[in-house]
Amino acid sequence: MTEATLATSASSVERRADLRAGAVQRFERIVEIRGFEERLNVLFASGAIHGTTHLALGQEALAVGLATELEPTDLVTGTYRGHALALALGMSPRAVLSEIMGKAEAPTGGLGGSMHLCDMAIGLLPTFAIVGAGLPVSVGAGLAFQYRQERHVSVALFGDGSTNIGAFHESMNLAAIWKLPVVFVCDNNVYGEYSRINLTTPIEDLHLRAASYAMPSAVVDGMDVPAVRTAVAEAVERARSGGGPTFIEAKTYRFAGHSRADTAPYRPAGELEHWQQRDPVLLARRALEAEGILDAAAIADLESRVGAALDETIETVRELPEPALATMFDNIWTPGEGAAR
Amino acid sequence: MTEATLATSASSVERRADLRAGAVQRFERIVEIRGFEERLNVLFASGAIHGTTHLALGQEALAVGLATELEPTDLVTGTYRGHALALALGMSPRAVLSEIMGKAEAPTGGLGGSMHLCDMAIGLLPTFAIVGAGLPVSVGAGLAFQYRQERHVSVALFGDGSTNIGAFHESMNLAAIWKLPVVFVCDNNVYGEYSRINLTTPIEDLHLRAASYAMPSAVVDGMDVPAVRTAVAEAVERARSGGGPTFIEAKTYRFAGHSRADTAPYRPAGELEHWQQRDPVLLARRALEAEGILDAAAIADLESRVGAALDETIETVRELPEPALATMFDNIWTPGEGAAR
Amino acid sequence: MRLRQAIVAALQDEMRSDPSVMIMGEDVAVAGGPFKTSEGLLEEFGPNRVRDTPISEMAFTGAGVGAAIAGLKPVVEIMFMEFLGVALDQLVTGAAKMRYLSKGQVSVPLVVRASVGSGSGFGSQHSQTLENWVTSTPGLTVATVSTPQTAYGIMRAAVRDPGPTIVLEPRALYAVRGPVERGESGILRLGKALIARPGSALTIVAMGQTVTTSLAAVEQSGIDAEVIDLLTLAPWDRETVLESVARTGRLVVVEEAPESGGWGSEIVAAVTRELFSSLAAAPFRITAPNAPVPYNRELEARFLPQPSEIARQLTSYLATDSVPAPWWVAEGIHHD
Amino acid sequence: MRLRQAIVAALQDEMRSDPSVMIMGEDVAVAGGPFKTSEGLLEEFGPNRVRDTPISEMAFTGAGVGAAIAGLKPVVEIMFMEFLGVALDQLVTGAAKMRYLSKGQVSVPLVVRASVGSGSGFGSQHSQTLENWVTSTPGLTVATVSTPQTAYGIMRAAVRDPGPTIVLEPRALYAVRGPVERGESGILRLGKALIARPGSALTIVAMGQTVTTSLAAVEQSGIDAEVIDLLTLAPWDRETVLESVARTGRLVVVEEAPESGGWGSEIVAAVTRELFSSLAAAPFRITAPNAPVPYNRELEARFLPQPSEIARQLTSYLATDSVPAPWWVAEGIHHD
Ligand SMILES: Cc1ncc(C[n+]2csc(CCOP(=O)(O)OP(=O)(O)O)c2C)c(N)n1
Ligand SMILES: Cc1ncc(C[n+]2csc(CCOP(=O)(O)OP(=O)(O)O)c2C)c(N)n1
Ligand SMILES: [Mg+2]
Ligand SMILES: [Mg+2]
Repeated sequence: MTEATLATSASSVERRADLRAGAVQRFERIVEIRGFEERLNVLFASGAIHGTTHLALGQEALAVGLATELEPTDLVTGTYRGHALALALGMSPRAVLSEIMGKAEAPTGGLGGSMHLCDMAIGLLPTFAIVGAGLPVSVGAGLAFQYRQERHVSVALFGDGSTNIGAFHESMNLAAIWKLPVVFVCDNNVYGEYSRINLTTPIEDLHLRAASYAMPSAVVDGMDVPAVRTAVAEAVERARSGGGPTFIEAKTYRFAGHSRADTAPYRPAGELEHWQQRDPVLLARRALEAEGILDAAAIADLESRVGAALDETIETVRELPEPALATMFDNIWTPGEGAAR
Repeated sequence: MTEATLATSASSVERRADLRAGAVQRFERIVEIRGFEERLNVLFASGAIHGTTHLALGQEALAVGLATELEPTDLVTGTYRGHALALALGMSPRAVLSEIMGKAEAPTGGLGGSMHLCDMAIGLLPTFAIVGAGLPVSVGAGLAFQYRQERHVSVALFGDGSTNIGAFHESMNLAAIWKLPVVFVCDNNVYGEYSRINLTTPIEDLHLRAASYAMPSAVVDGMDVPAVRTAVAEAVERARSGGGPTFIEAKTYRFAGHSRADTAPYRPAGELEHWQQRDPVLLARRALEAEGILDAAAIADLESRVGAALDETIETVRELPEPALATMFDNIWTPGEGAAR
Repeated sequence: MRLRQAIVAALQDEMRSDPSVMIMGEDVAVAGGPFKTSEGLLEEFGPNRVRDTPISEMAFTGAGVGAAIAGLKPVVEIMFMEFLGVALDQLVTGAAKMRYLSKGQVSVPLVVRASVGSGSGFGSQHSQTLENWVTSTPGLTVATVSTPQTAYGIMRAAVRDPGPTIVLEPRALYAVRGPVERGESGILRLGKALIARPGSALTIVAMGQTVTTSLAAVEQSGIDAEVIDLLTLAPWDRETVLESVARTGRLVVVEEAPESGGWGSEIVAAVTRELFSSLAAAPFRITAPNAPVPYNRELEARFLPQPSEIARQLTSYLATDSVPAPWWVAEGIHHD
Repeated sequence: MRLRQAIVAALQDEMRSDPSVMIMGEDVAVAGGPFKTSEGLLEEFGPNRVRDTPISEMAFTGAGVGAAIAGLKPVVEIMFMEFLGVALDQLVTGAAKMRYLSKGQVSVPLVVRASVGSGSGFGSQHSQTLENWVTSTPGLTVATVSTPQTAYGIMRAAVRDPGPTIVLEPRALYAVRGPVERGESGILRLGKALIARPGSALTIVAMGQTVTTSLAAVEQSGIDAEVIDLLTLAPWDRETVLESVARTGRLVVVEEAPESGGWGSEIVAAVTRELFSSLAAAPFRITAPNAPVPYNRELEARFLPQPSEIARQLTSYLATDSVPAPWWVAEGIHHD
């Protein structure tokens, strides 16, 4: 499958386009995200990186399915748990890792870190570390598209726990009353930090919350790329054609702990194992085999190639230069000064 | 009906108890609230009072029905549109008016004003000028009751427009997940400031929003005291017996403008007239007549008595002394200092 | 024209010249604004550009951020500054850092307008100035207005600025009248203070409502004070202030905020740092008391430092070279 | 014990002695707190008194207010101070004014705990100190902690206080160890500063993380500075600070906040006002730069004034009697 592999120098826009090339490419991206997060976990555990990180293990299919259906001109907000989204949308492992390692060449110059990934070439706004904070911003981006009568779509990706914060409610209401081209995508991975959804939220089927805003909704298997694509495509089409916002609940599961130190001792016995049977990597692999697109050997080959590339990226990024001290004073507005964009 | 009339010196607790004495007493309270608000309108228009005020004309039945079903030990939060609630719960016209006129003997010493009515003897917390702000506080009062296993109920009264603010959503969710003894009462008077509900809210039946929290709900004719009582009684009983929160939507109509200067030019033609046919004073008067409790003459007599008492109160309150300058430094906590309660 | 009309004029002129300028807020469209600061704009520019919002400060402030990122120049009205208490996140932790967090990929040409202050009988939850909520936010410009002309000039500058700006509008001044020069020449520069009255005996730094009261105090007292209208609070115009105090040797900051946490301390601290050895006497602040804004009309009138109070303190300061006590101490009413 | 354990101990002791004390916040119960500041409390006190909340800062902060009014003594955890950006209303515009707005009918014995500050690699939206959000709020006590002992002593005092208190806990200090005296004698008085190190050459006023860095700087520089740990920021202990500066004639405030809007200006302004003529040199502030907190480890380490930087400034100040430039100016990296 060498021909399916993007050069590591591919631009984020090219990497995005590649998702539409076929199921193999999407599988490869899933494998890349998985490998990236697993390696990151090791790097953090070994103390090679400071701060904290939030892995999206188990949530790869949602990110890839979503990214496949969006154009680079659509605008997306995400959260601190943003690596899968960023990689799926097209950021390279090198870009994401250099951000997480605080390197000078990173998209924010090493000033943002793990929780703040950004690449406007593919429509990814700086991801938000505050729960719920991205939603109003997505509403605003949708407003701009409607205002200018553009067919772009604004997308907010957020977690199940985030549906309990006021910003969720206000944003849904505002997008609905103004019929804005916004797609709200809730990654219901069953946990918000260390709390299972049933402890914080009186309903488990979060798509039901859309009814409060007379907003169309969908619930989808977030572990399955084709299912995600179908739901997103429908919502995106509705948005582009002036039909207003949609709320999509994707049922996923957080395979890792909440953040670095968390081993998730609070999980009910058997729950993880249950969900692992629907591991997105597994499902995608099975589908390729079942449809005769790739055989086991080819898959193993692809997986090892992707892994090797990631290993190489890690070694490269480790050696990249740190940002100069003076950069901490860059890109802060002072009135009167010109803008960067 | 002289025997039904409370002495003007009655305490707020006595005035509250009086609501349970009978339909005549409740009618009298409705008439009192109506007369109070109408006179206040004139006072403001004439410049006799500074600041602003928010009249609850048309919302008397909801306040009276609600107050009838609550005990003075229950705790209530209200809004800037709080005169009807305060009078219904038991505050005297003199207390409310002296607050609005900023007089020294007022419950907050003239420091709070029209938007901040308070009488803890009857469970009325200082009403909130910030939309939505009372709801979390009511959740907390409910928490205290549950914590101590008391059978008290916590009640939040708020408007339709307030269901679009984050605090509403968060409070409903929190009360539901903890099964707190809270009754959320939404006074859907069709307007939030100068905006009709359909311009700000994608659904008109706000009780539907309770489903997002798996919370029991009811919708009730807020112009009709018996209907309000029934719904409130059920919710209160649920709360007292450990059944958790309830959301009640009361359909009312704001007969006045939003606040002082507003003449409500934005109303659709005929809407006010339509609702005036369900004027709470009218409905209550008709019911008394129909059930043969009072005849037209007795009603006219009652109304004029209440009006005269209000006129007298206004004259009295006008002459009350202003607060001393030093009081503006009172009742501000400094650490270490003892509390008032 | 009245100050509120100057705001309308500024918005109107910006909207005419730039189709990406739009406004939103509670009742800003059909009703022309709760304080009539957008009167006629819906009629002229239509419902796409002038939008009434639900009561959702978090959502529509954040929507301003998102719309700005996506290329609009939104002007968001926060009816009372207090309402930012549920939406501060979007401005301080969000908008102000977007350029930094994107290494310049993202701009947020957003204006948030908020009415502030005492003097209208709205009580303690609708009368605060709360500058301190926003002043410690690198990347966020905090401006204010004091006259119809400054309202016009600051507002237009704020709309044009590529970064996020919050404009604090003293509610009690909305009805004040004054001449307004419209057009390019009426536009002010953000970050630049104005000398509202030149003078040599001492330097007064004021802002918003206290510009008016300070000027009146100067009039009353006959003291030849220089009155600086700060206009932009963050980042404030150090050059103008330092130059003035270097000349007068004396600084008095007149603030509406309570003494605790008030914005004037920073002016005093910076001036002291830079000009310590050339100061003729201690620089000091005349502030509101450390109390909520009272409702009662008489009491509320004392909250904001009044011209007579300012005049008394200035006179005493010049006469004694020492810092006078505020009225509540001087009158034995409350001891700080 | 570690500072975070001192917080646990304080909460535990208060909960043992007063059944109306309860705690709530995100993951404070089952997980023992995101920063382990409530470890073991669920086990000891059960789920009625130790409650995990949904991600609803507005609701559970406000619930703290309501529960306090209804007779509990709630301790609410705000995981990162930034999260108050959606809930500030409940504290500043609500809780702090409830006693005033009820003429004493209502009390709000609420404690809000919030972790603050830089040093943990959390990036610019999870590293601010944001004291300025709360300091201009008559009726709200703002306290902070610096060592395990002060954490214990301040926390217990805050729980006992009848008014609302916010306690700011520097996140970077949670793991710091120190001796803790438990029991009544370990309880501190809100509103009272501590002299962390007596001295006579100059007075340093510090708070939170900067107490540690200032003490280290004093050590490094060999300067006989008095280091005051402010502990309560609003209302701050004027008596202790003024008495010290009256003795030393020199004041340096060391702050974690950016220069703009930082809390230290008020200390400088008040001291200047009261002691102008007895000051030997200009009082000044050593602050963080006017920039978001950077993520990169090296850069973040420079954000908080480091001991070597503080030592350099102190030494220069004493040698020259004039105020030194901050590192970014001195090193030609950024001109203010
Ligand atoms: C306003 C706010 N409150 C709390 C937090 C701390 N926090 C970070 S992630 C998280 C859990 C979010 O859960 P969910 O929305 O389900 O997203 P997930 O982490 O599962 O992707 C919390 C509580 C925060 N960042 N912002
Ligand atoms: C957070 C906040 N936003 C806006 C306002 C201004 N405001 C005061 S009343 C009001 C309308 C509220 O409408 P609704 O909830 O329907 O109550 P009603 O006035 O009809 O009783 C608004 C927007 C406020 N007080 N607080
Ligand atoms: Mg989750
Ligand atoms: Mg309404």
